Amino acid sequence: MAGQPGRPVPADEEYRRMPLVLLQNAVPSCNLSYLAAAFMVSWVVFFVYVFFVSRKQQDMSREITQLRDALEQPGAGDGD
Amino acid sequence: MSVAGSDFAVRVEGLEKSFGHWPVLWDLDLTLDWGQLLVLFGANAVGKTTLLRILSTQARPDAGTLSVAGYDPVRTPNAVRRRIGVVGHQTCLYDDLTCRENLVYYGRLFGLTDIPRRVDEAISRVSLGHRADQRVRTLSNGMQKRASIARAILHRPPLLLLDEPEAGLDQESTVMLQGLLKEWAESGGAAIMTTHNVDLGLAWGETGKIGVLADGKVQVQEPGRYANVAEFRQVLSSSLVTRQRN
Amino acid sequence: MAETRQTELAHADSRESVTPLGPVRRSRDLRVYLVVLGGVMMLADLSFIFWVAPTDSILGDIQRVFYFHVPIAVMSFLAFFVVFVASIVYLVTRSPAWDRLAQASAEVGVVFVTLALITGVIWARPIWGVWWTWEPRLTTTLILWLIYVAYLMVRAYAANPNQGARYSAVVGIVGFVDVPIVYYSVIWWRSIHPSPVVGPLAQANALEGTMAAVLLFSFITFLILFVFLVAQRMALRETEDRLGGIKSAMRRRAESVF
Amino acid sequence: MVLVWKDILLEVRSRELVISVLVFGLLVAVVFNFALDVTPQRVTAIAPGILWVAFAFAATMAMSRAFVREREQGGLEGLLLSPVSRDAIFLGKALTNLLFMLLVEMVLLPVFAVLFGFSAMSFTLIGTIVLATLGFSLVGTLFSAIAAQTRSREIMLPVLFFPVILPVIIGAVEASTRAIGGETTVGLGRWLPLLAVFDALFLVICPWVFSFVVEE
Repeated sequence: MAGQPGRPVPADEEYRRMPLVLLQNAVPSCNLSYLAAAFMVSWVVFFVYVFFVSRKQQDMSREITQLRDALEQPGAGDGD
Repeated sequence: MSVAGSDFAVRVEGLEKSFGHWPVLWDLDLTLDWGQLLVLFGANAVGKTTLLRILSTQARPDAGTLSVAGYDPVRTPNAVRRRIGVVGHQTCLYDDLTCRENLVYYGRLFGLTDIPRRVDEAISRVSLGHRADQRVRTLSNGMQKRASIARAILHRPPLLLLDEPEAGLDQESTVMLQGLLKEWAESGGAAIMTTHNVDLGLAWGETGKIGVLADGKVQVQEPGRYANVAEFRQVLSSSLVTRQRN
Repeated sequence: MAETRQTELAHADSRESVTPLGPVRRSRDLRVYLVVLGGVMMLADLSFIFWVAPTDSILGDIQRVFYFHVPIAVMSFLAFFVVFVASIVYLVTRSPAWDRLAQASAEVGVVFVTLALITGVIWARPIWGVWWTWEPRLTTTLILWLIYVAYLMVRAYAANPNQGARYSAVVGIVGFVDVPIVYYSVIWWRSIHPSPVVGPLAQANALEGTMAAVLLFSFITFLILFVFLVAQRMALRETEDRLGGIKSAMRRRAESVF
Repeated sequence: MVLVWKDILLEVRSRELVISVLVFGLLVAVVFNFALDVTPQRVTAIAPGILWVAFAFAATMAMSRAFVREREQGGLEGLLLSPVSRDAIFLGKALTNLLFMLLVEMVLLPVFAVLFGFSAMSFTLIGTIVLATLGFSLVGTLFSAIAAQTRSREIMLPVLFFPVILPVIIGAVEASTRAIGGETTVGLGRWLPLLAVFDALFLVICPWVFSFVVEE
């Protein structure tokens, strides 16, 4: 999986030394915004997913209860 | 025609089938003896085709025990396939091959010996001799249907399953088919056919059983129960009305 | 009349869960427990990531994405492994429970792998200077995403749910078997097409002790989150099936008797 | 095998499949020629890619056409009603697809060779084509059976087919690059086995899962 350490891949071998030089040219201080973005995106996606699943779950549970209620009323249970 | 080893042509107990949450058949019981013809009435979308597809190993039942020509269509499908002939809505013939080529192809799929003679027999049985070497594409619908019947009887199956075979057949072909089924039953075979056509079904069912598929199950009708033919016709016609479903 | 219907409905209902409320309530309790535990651990994990884990000397703060990115990616892999196993068991046994597991796990897996790609891209920008590089693990992850999106599509486009379950099981099996081959082919392909961009990662050198500990904690946190999501999704599918069961029982009743 | 005989006879009669796929393959070649501006210096780098893109697209088209033909008059239904094991049906269909694709490729290859100016006569190249096309036909036959039964079937086949077939495309392109470029065979020792492993794996899996696909 992307960017997983401790599991060196043969192909990576030849690049391993070069990046250190290049990376030191990058300025680490300005990348906090990227960090924030990554965390935000993760959280938003998780919450949206859970929200949709739960909402659908609730809708269906409600429908089940409605069907039950409809059937409990005498004479009203003709199956739609 | 070998019917040894099984007492019933078809025996179905507690068959259930649904497509997802759409129930089609439930608690369906059905028994058909050898030498019997069952005419099955039923409205559209009531499960006639599904029942035939299950019997012919094309669909898998959700529950129930089945025996078709003495074998279980789920566990030993190939044994069942060898013993049934199916005429469905589609002809199962290739447009760009001639009738004869189509039949030879199916004969080889069934591993028959003496294919040319069998093919000739089947073709003459459906009186298609003069057109046998034309491409299926060039034949009329009725003739294609006849070729399809020839395909179904090619391997001389003891059990025939016909799904609305009257569709597209002219008067002459219908008579031919009726004669064929009668002959089939007399020689110890069995057949199930579905139909929409009350007159036809009544005529064909005279020698056999008449059943109605509704409410997820088959109810076998005895004409004697009704006061006269007209009342019976009325009952059968009403079974063909498609009910409003939710 | 209404009473008989009701008993029949209760029957249709209870076929799914033997004692009507028991298992449902128990599974809900389990999910509540999971979400609370997961939430607490997630907060702890976040605090560890920001205050306990040392700032990477080379990469700077952005390296902290790593504690999210890697567990998410690994969980998606786990999810697809679950899909693979559940698909095989489903095809052999035809028990709907396994199909539910396969479906839930595939859907959660797609969510995870999407996040792995997004966080990967966000991480790549400041470090490699590009949003995307055809690096083996990224490429494999992208292919993985495509395969399992196809899995969900097959399920959605099938003619009926039974067919969808079988077809998607087939895709789940074929797709997973394909993954190692994709991985190796992409690695070999990459190794002969050196890209101008910096290759994979700078931290192949062993992780520092604290970092490893935080990463491990992150793994456990995401594992719990994963189990929760799958359980939640399966519960939804169970409700769907129960609703379907009730509706189909009602349809049977509604068929007027001939 | 009867199945292969029947399909070949059908094709001889109608000739629609091979011809349309051939034309399609040529179109891909021509379009890419303009899109990528192939100059003699870059031929070795680009031609294999174009070749395999054309072959892969042609393969999806051939497979979906082949299954549509089976469905038109219920030929597949008739096939499934005969007492032939599903494995044999799958292998028969896959073999037919393989033969058709090889036929198409054998015509396209010289045309490509002329258009892009490389030598097509190379045993490695032909071996690569056979191995890769086998992979195409195994996976393609399985997925076209699935796609044929679902809604929006035109899109389902490529969506299923391309991600799974990717290793074959990579392997085939790499192996062909070496074969065309006439370089040393370095690296071939890697790509041909990769294709072979892919074929072997799917030769086992596809017939097994196929029985579940045609169950209903």
